[in-house]
Parts: sequence; C-alpha cells; structure tokens
Amino acid sequence: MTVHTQIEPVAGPEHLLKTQRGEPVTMLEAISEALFEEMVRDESVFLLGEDIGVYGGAFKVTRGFLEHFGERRVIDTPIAEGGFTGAAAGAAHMGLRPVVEIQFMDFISPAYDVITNYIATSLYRGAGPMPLVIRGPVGGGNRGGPFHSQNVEMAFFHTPGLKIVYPSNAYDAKGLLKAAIRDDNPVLFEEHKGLYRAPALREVLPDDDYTVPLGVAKTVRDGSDLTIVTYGAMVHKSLSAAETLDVEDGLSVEIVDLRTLLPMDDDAIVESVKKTGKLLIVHEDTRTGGIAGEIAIRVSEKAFEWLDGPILRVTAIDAPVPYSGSLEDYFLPQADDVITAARYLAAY
Amino acid sequence: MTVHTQIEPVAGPEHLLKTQRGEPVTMLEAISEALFEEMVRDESVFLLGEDIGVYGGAFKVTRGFLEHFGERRVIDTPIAEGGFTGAAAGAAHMGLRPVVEIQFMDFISPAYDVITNYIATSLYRGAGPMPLVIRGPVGGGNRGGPFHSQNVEMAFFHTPGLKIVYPSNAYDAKGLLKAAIRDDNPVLFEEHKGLYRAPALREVLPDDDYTVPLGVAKTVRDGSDLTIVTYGAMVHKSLSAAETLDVEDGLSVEIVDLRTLLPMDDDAIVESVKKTGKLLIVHEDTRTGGIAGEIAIRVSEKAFEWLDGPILRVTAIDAPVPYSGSLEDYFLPQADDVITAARYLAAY
Amino acid sequence: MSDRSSYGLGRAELHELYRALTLTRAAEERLEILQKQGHVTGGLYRSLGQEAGAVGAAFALRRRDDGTGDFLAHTVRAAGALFLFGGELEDFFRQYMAKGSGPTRGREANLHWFDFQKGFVGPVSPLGTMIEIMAGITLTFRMRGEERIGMVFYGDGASSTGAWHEGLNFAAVQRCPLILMVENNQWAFSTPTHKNTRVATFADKGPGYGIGADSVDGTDVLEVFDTVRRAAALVRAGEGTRLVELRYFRRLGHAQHDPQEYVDPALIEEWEKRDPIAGYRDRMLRNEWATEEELSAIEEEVFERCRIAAESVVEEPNPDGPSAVYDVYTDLDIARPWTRAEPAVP
Amino acid sequence: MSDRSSYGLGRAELHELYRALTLTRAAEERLEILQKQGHVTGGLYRSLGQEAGAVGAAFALRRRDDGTGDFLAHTVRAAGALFLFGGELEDFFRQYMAKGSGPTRGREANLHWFDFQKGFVGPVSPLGTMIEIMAGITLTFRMRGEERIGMVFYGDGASSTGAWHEGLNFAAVQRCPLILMVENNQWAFSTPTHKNTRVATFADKGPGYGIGADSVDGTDVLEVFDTVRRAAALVRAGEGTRLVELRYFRRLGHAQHDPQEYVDPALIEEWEKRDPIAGYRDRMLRNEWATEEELSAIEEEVFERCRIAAESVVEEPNPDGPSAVYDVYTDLDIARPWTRAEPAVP
Ligand SMILES: Cc1ncc(C[n+]2csc(CCOP(=O)(O)OP(=O)(O)O)c2C)c(N)n1
Ligand SMILES: Cc1ncc(C[n+]2csc(CCOP(=O)(O)OP(=O)(O)O)c2C)c(N)n1
Ligand SMILES: [Mg+2]
Ligand SMILES: [Mg+2]
Repeated sequence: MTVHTQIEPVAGPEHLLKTQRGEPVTMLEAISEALFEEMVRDESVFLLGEDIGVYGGAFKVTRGFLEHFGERRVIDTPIAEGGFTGAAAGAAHMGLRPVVEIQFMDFISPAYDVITNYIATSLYRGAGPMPLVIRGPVGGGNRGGPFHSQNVEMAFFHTPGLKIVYPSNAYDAKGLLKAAIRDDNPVLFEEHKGLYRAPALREVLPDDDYTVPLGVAKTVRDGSDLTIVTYGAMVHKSLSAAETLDVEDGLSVEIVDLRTLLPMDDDAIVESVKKTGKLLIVHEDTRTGGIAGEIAIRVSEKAFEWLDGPILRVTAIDAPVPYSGSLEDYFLPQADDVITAARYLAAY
Repeated sequence: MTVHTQIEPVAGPEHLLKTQRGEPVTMLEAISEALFEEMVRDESVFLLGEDIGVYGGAFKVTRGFLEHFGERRVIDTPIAEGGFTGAAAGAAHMGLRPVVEIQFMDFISPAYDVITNYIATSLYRGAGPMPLVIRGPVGGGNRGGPFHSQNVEMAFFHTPGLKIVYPSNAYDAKGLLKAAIRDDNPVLFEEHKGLYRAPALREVLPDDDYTVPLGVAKTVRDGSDLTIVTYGAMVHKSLSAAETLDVEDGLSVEIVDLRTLLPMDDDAIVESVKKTGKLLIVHEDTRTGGIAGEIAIRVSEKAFEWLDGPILRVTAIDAPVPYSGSLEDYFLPQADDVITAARYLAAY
Repeated sequence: MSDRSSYGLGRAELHELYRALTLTRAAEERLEILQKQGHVTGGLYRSLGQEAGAVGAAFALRRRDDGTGDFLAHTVRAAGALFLFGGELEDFFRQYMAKGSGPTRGREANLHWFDFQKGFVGPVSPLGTMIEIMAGITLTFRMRGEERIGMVFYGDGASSTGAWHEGLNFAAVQRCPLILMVENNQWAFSTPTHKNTRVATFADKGPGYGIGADSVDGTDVLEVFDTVRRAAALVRAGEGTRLVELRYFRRLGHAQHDPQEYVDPALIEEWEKRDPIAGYRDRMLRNEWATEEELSAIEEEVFERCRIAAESVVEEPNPDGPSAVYDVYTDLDIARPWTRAEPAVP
Repeated sequence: MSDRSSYGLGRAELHELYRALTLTRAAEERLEILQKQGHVTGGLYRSLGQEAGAVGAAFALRRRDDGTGDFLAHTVRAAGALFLFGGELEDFFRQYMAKGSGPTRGREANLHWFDFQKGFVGPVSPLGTMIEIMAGITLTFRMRGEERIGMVFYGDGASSTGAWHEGLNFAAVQRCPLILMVENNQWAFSTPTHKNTRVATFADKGPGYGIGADSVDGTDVLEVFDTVRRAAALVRAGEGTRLVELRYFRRLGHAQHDPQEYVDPALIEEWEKRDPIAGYRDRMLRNEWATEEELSAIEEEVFERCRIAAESVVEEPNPDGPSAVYDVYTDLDIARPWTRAEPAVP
C-alpha cells in the first residue's frame, strides 16, 4: 500500500535541498530532488540499479541517497537489467513503487522481454496495476559510441500499457518524474545526458510539491508560420533555430515540446497545426520508424484539411551512433538542419 | 566461405519435393522447400532453433530435415533465444549462413539485445557482413493469447542494418526466403501462421531456382480510386474488402503488398498514391507506433501534392493480444473495417 | 525414509494430500473431455505423472487467503499447487475456456492467473520471467521483515534462459526467501534435458549460485513434502534462496496436440509403473492411513466436483468483444476502432 | 609450482612474456598522456595489476595470422591478449583516438575491434554477449572438424547477465571448444563481487554447467599460462567448454574518470605489492632467466614503440563526417540528410 506522508521541509544532504534554499538547479539536480522528495514523501518508493548506492550512480543522480535512506531502499544490483527490472515488477505487485535506474539506457535491451511482455501487460492480464518507473540517461553528442548514446523511445513506443516521458528542462523533469512515480502504470523516463548539467538549463524551481501531468505537451514558443513538434535535447536546437529564423527570415515559429511521448498529446499538436498549417517534426533519434511517423499520421487523420504543406522531419541518419566526434556530428540532427527544413516549408 | 553448388533435381523427403513434382504447395510447404533447396545448394547454410530437429519444429516447417542433413546442420538448441541467435551471429562471422527459427516470434524478445546491438551493427562496427536469417511464425487469429500471437516488425523496424520481410503467399514466401538466405545482411523473416496452411493459398510454384528480390513491393490488385498499402495476412482481408467495394460501390481499389518492410519500397507506394490520390494503410499489428506512421510521413514527404484526402489506417487496437475468440476478433482489424475506411476515403 | 513413515503428518493431512493429487488429475481429465466437446480455447497441458511434485511442495508452505501467507508462482504443470493455494476449480475451467467470468476475463490462457490475497501469481509464457518476479516479491518480504517465503516452479528447459539466471542470481545475492522448484520431467517439448543442460542433476546448479540445493523423487508426494518442508524452514530462517529438483517424467506430449513420437514407449511404460497417485494410494492402504472406502469417497467427490464445475462453467458467457479495450492503462481508455463507430470518422 | 619452475618455457619465450606485459602497461600509460593532451575520445580503461591474466592466457593459445589459429574475444582489460594475437599498437591508439585510419574507422571505441584472420573479435558494450558469439564461432570449429579453440574474457560482474548464462550454457551443451576466462578483479564498477554473485570462487560455477573449471592467481603470469595451457589441451582434445577464473584486483578506478573512493586504500596498497610485472621481473632476475640489461632493453624498446606509435597516430586524420552513412548495409546506401543537399528537397 502506498503511504502518503505530509510534505514539509525535510532534512537531507545539502546538495538535495537547493530548491528548498531557493538556489538554481541543473536538470540532473532537479531529477535527484524529485527522487529524494518522493522517497521522503512515500516510503513505498525505493530504488534499484547498478552502482546507485555507494557510488551514487554513473551520473551521480542518487549521490547521498544510500547514506540517507539505507540499503533497504537503495539497492545496488547485479548487472542484470532484466533480472532487477523483473524484480522491481514483483515488488510493485506487492504495493511498493520501485524506481529502476538503467545505467545507460542503451542497456535496457536485456530488459526488453520483461518490460514488453510482463510489465506492460500486467493490468490487462488481470495482475493489477504496475507502478514502476524505469529511468536513465539517453542521447548522443557525448562521443559515447553505439552503446552509450542511444535514444530508446521507439523500442517501447509500440507497447500498449507503457507510458514514455522525455523532459527537456529542469522544471519539467522534476514535475514529470514526481508524476511518473505516483502513476499506477509503468513509465519509461528518458533523461538526455547532454541536458543533465547544461548550464543554460539551471533554474530556480518552485519550492512546493508540484507535479507536471503526464500526457500534456507544452508550447514553448508561440508562432504563426510554422509548427515544430519536438522533445528532449532537440527542443533547444529548435529554439535556437527559431531565433535565427525570426531574426534572419522574419519567420514566426511555434514549438511544441511533447514532454510525454506515450500517450501523446494529440490535441496540442493538432491545435498548433491548425493555426500554422505547416508541420516540421524534429527528433534526435534515427529516422526510419522514428516517432515522426506516428505524429504525421495522427495529424493526417485529424487535421489534413489544415495542412498547407507536407509534414517534414529532421532526424538523425539511419545508422548506429558512431563514436568519433566528426561522425557523430554528422549523424545527429543540427540546428542548421532545422533552419533549412523550416525555410523550405515556409516557402512552400 | 559460401560454397555455391549447382542446382539440379535433388533427392529428399517426398514432402519437400512437391514443386519438383508439379504439385501445389501451401505457404508453409513453400517455406520448407526454400530452406531445403538452399541447404542443398549451399552447404554453409544451417539451422538452429528449439525442437526443429526430431520434432521438425512446432509448425513442422523443418520436418525431415534432421534425417536428411544430420545433426551438424539441424541443431536443436537450449531454450535461449538470445544465446542461440548470438551463436548464429558468431557462425556467420566464420562464413556460415545460419537460419534461426524462433518457435513463436513472440519469443524473440530475449534476443532483442543481441539482434539490435550486435547483429544489426556488425558491418558498421567493422566486423564484416552478417548473413543471418531469423524466421518464425507471427500473427493473430489463432486464439494464442498475448504470447503466441504477436507481430514483431515494429520492435525491429527502427534498427538500421536489419532487413524485415513479411510475405503474404507461397510464391513470395519461397522466393523471398531464398533471397533472404543469400543476402549478406541480417534478415528478420515473419511468417503469418494463419497463412501457413490456408487452403486458398495453395499454388503450383515454378520449379526453377527463382528468388524474389528484397525491398520490392508488388501491386496485387490494380485500381484507380484508392490505394491500400498492406502486407501479410491483411493482404487477403484487403483483397476481399476490395471485391466487396467493387461489387457494391463500384470502387476501384489498388492494393500494394509491401512484402519487404525494411527497406521499404517507397517508389511503389508513391507511384500508386500519385495515381489514386487516396491512401489507406492496413496492418494487423497494433496501432500506435505501427508501420502506418512511417508510410504516411514518407508519402507526405514525396507525394503531398497528390493527396486528395487524409492518409488513414486500419489496424489492431492498442492492447496486448487477448486470448478469447470474441476479444481477439474485436482486437484484430477485419475486412469490414477496411470497407468502412475505404468508403469514407472514397467519399472524401 | 521407510514406506511406513508419514513424516509426522496426521490422517487428515494425508487424506488432504490424496485429495489434492486426485483433484489435479480429475480436473485435467475433465479438461480433455471439454476439449473433445470443443469448449477449450488453445492448448491443453497435462501434468500426468508430475502431480506429486506440485502437491507435495505446495503442501509444505503456509497457505492463507488474507495476503499474509507464503507465495506461489506455479506453472501450467503445477495445477495441484494452485488448487492448494486456493485457486478455484471453476476458475481453472473458466481460464481454459476463456470465459469472461474467469479471473483474467478471457484475456489470458489457462493457469496464467493471479490472486495476491491467496498468494499466487500465474506465469507468462516467456520462460524464466517468473523467477525475476518472485525475486522481487520475496525481496519485499525481506524488506518488510515478514516471515513469508516464496516458491517458483519451472521446467528443466526453462533453466537455459537468461531470465532464469538473472532472476535466480539476483535472488541469491539479495538473500531473497525463495525456493526454486525445478520440474525436471526430462523433456522440454521434444528436447531431452541433456540438450538443455550438461548437468546430470539440477542440484549441481545450486553451488554455482552459492545456494543450497536438493534433489528429490518427484513421484513420491511425502518425500517431496518433507524435502521442501526442510528447505522452507531454512529459507524462512534467513538462509536466503534455495533450489529443489523434482525428478520425474512427462508421460504425455508437451500439450495435447503432441503425440510425442520422439519418446521411447518403453520409457513411458516404465514411468507408468511409478504413477504418483497409484503409488500413494497403495501406500496409504498398506499402512492403514486410509480405508478403501475413504479413498473411493475422495475420488468420487473430486470427480463430481470436476463434473459439476465444468458443466456450470460451460454455460457461462464468453467475454464481450468490445471489453477488449479496457485495462490497458489504469487511467486512460485506448481508442476503439474508428471504423466501428456511427458515424465512422477518423 | 616452485619459484624456479619456468613451466618448460625457454628463455626467448620468457622474454616474450615480459615484453607483452610491459607493452600492455606502457601502451596504457601512453594513453593517459594522450588523454591529458586531449587526444582520447571517450573513456580510458586500465588493466593495472591484471596484465598477467590476459598475457598468460593468450600465450597458451595457438596464434596465427592466416585464419587458422585459435580465436580470442578480449575485453577492454585484456589489451595484452589482443597484442599477443597481433593487434597492432597503432590500431590500439587509433581506436582510442577515434581515427578514421583505425580498424573501425572511428565508428567504435577503444578495444572494440576485429580481425578474423588474426583471430580476434572485440567486444560490444552490453556485457555477456561475446560468450554467445564465441559459442557460435567455436561451434563452427567443431562443425568443420578444425583443431581450433576459442577464448572469451569477461569480468566478474558480467557473470550476472543472462547473455553470459545463455552463451555459456549453449557452449557447454554443444561441447563448443571454448575457454571462458573470468577476470575476477573484485569489482564491477563500484560494485564488489559479492553483490554480483554469492559464490566465493567462480570455479564453483563450472559444475552448474557440467564443465570443468579452474581458478588461478591472476598476478602470476606463469601460473596463468600453465593453467590455461592444460585447460586448452583438454578443450582441444574434445572435452568441450571450460572456465578459468583469474584472481586479482582492479587497482585503478573503473575508468579514468572514477577516483574509486569506495575502495579501501589499504587493499590497493596490499595489491600493489603483488604487482604482476614487478613480481615477474624479480623472478626472472632471481632465476637468471634474464639479465637486468636484457629487461631494461625490453622496457626501453617497448616505451619507445609506444611513444613513436602514439605520436604518429596523433597526426592521422579524423574520419570524414559524411562517411557516417557507409556500411549500414552491404548493398544499400542509407539516406543523407535532405537538409544538407543542394538544393534541399525532402
Ligand atoms: C523464452 C521462451 N522460448 C520458447 C518458449 C516455447 N516453449 C513453451 S514450453 C517450452 C518447453 C518448456 O520445457 P520445460 O521448461 O522443461 O517445461 P515442461 O513443458 O517440460 O514442463 C517451450 C520451448 C517459451 N515459452 N518461452
Ligand atoms: C548489460 C550491461 N549493463 C551495464 C553495463 C555498464 N557497465 C559497463 S562495465 C560495467 C562493470 C563491469 O564489471 P566487470 O564485468 O567485473 O568488469 P571489469 O570492469 O571489472 O573488468 C558496467 C556495469 C554494460 N556494459 N552492459
Ligand atoms: Mg521439462
Ligand atoms: Mg570486475
């Protein structure tokens, strides 16, 4: 059973109380705070993952947690993503709310079976709710090569029963992670490692117990000529492209940050497309079978009449993520690609 | 090293020589013949899978193979889809051409890691070609429940380096499987179990060593009012819907059978859409994140100007495959759904 | 132990064991009748010759129906354990007939069902998974300081899977109070055990996980009971995870559609002589733990229960097609096909 | 064996072992310099204190460069084995610097590289996978009746993965001629071995797969060599798969970015005293297998080779960005971004 405790100022490691002190936090710190506050609030929340205890996680998201919450609630697991994700599912059956860290989300693949076949189908099979969060770092640009750079949303986007969240900033990351932990459905939570400590994303967060609801996109820039639908790190490349397009071309670009990929906020997308008549989708993930397709067909179904041009996309190329910087920069979609695509579409 | 032997009439078990005798074969028999002929032709081809030897496979695709080729080339494996698919990859490195059977394709999930991370990336990582076929039964309608009914294309469609084939009839199945075995890239080969022994699909095949090239779709019905893009079992539901639409509505429906899903034959799709101006996509797989999205955005990119109506889709609902007949029938897309959707689009 | 030992069990308990054994067999035999009548959806799995393994093992656990007892993850060949844990006979038939009134309301097959109050969690098809799940379930017992333990069944073939290993190793390292029962029936579908593992006995796998392991004649319900009782005591006392191999033979095909032509008939005959129910029956009579009348009464009672339950369940309705959209999420409805709405609009 | 035993190795071979050991260390130390200069892409992994395990084991195999020798699947901590199998020092640096001239042309990292003629296949990051791959590679040796055997390295932590189990079990059942070397350096990143497995020694895992297993002091290059030589003889003679545990200690962090604050410094000090290279050096001198001058000459030669190779590789070009589209398929080009074409048309 979930036990809800009062939210009140708590004691804890210094670095997890920045928001309480009114100090700005990075996206990584926002995520740590969300985990910390949820664990304080609800003692059924606990953590499992590789090296999350004494080391505090490969990216230090759970630094200080072991000392504060003890070994019972911060479990260093064997290297067995399938095994410990399955164990988390078992714990969820018993009323706990596990949060699993995958050290790099690329290593979620050994858990593909248990996530898609067991966890996502639990409710449907009559085994009850499955309050379980699987979180970890994703994304390229850090010279991590093919196995430390992947985006994993499309491995799971096709799985009914799952929710998928992918925040682009500290505020959303904290509020969405809290909402994910409180959700009774399994949630995959992707954290772009390029945003973790990005200085530009440091911000002072509200010091109350806010959540950001799952399934609701956010218009992060208003515009009238063109809609860009995007998420994660690409929100920022899109914003920078939009600035250039404004200054150099006088183009007014609207940007919708999906925040939750599954379920998708169709209304927000359709509303924007109805306003601008032009849709560009930008995602960091590879092209074929990327999320752009699903967005396109939903818009086709719901707003075909409003389209004044083709639905286009800017994405990574269809290859494994290459290691060297020069290759990876070519591989990834860049702000310049967004600019070129937007110009093409605007002129259409 | 691949050894190519002459093709000439061979001796073998009776039931594998039907085409040589001019008799009609089912799609299942066509698949067996393809495997048999390739193993005769090229001694680097060998088989791995659960119960494929003495039992001849859960669906009897390899019945008689153990007796004919011996234990060296027909290997009954432990229940370890990841392990034996990985072993097949190792053998492919050494110049063999393994064909892996997954007993039900639902059980490919433990091999998700090795397929996406190792096999599909081998060439790119500099480890050379990976001539490897992974084949097995897919699809619903057989009251198999959530774990014996899945279509698995979308788990792998997003994986650069893989090819994905999904035949709809005996002729294609045989020719595509032979082409897949001769391909130097890893190929996922989906066989709809509802088509395996469908009497309507029995046909006399050419008795020469034909192949059907990967990546080439086929227009299985000519029409001018509307294009249906589909594959696998849905080809037949679409054909039956098209007959009704012809008779009852005087509608002329063109049907494109993709045959290969990855790489996709954009030209065939675009050409048909340019002719009819209307596109309906029909797939048996669940809706969100299904292949319809990718088709839609490609058509948007390449033939937006030719569209006279929204791109629409008929698919399964977004749920695990339910067990009971009444539920499964509701879950699956039916010919009536195709008819309704086509009427809507035609009237648009 | 000697043929005369009842391992401390009283007459009532000895009779209860016999009832559970005969119920397992009678329920499965009734299924065969239902199948011939066309009432069964999907495959039919028998545990003929394996009944004593499931029954003896489950009998050694603490069974409660208020969520405080031990916890079971059965397989399709462990119906006897499921019944002992309070799985209803009617639900057994409902599941096999995919009835809307069954615990999974027609969404899932046969023994794949759940009752967390009674303490059982049914399997999914992908083999090995349930060890991971049970590792997590029993982890919570340890975390909460509860005295409960868990038991998970799996066949010999399932031991080849990565999930089996990851789950068992996790449980071992975390000292989860869990007993893994290896149902070594010498076959995995058509594959003999030696093609799934090179060990002669699964007890050899224990030391590789740093855990204790036993191997027991799975046709002897009292031996199984006693072995598991002792294992359970160690596990409950904090030793952590253990493994128990049940040695027996799958006397029918993998499922009803498998004529098992690959099995030497002499072997089947040999194992028929070691039938766990007939053997136990004889022993009860021999040792005067029961009279012929008592046993016949149990058999008749069980037969009737199965007949009546099956007959009543046959009449129950199939699930309503459109209910297929419920329960994908706790808080969201998935879309119904737009082509089935009036009017049909995308 | 006694300190005086050279296990039948002649002076030249004993010197070759020393060269391989020092080369490993010198190459890695050179990498650290390159990293400080900003030339290294991604993480840097050291094998400090583990050099003798890789070198002694690989030395016991048949190394050829024409595709007829034994086969190696190394890890990032087994550079010594890779060098013995003919992996070029220049390629080692090229890989760490992600040069276009390297064997993976900048697509993959560090020791993740391949040469099937020389007989080695580099790892991928997901742990355990390479046992599956090597099971398949060595299966072909058996299928073709070749006398070759394989060797796959993995750390203690990797043993928790399902891939490790599925691969090892497949190999065992299929009697694949394969030796699994467990690099037990007592840590998996920050996780001590006892949190990855409950066994005290990985040799206990052998019986669970029905295979033979040894455990050896991984700081003693001659002991390692001798143990693996005997294991290899058994494997080659048809025994099938075996396992050898190397016992040592990871004396530096998981990678260079890890200050390993979680390790007791006293332990590190203790293991410094058991340095495999210093120990072997002393032993060579003590037993007069080499003179001080000979050893110094080797050290100098190796140091110079590393310096020169690194310096020349630094100058080599990075891969050309647009080459990122090649080699996804053997027969198809993937699309370049339409936004980078002139004119830009979707
Ligand atoms: C991962 C996975 N692969 C394949 C199957 C198909 N399958 C179902 S039962 C079975 C044999 C199981 O044998 P065993 O574990 O010994 O159990 P038994 O049927 O003998 O009780 C197989 C291969 C499966 N369920 N899961
Ligand atoms: C499946 C998987 N999960 C997680 C990781 C991340 N990871 C890389 S190395 C490592 C520790 C490996 O420890 P061990 O196997 O003992 O090797 P060592 O580094 O000690 O040589 C981890 C967890 C991975 N590579 N693969
Ligand atoms: Mg079995
Ligand atoms: Mg280690």
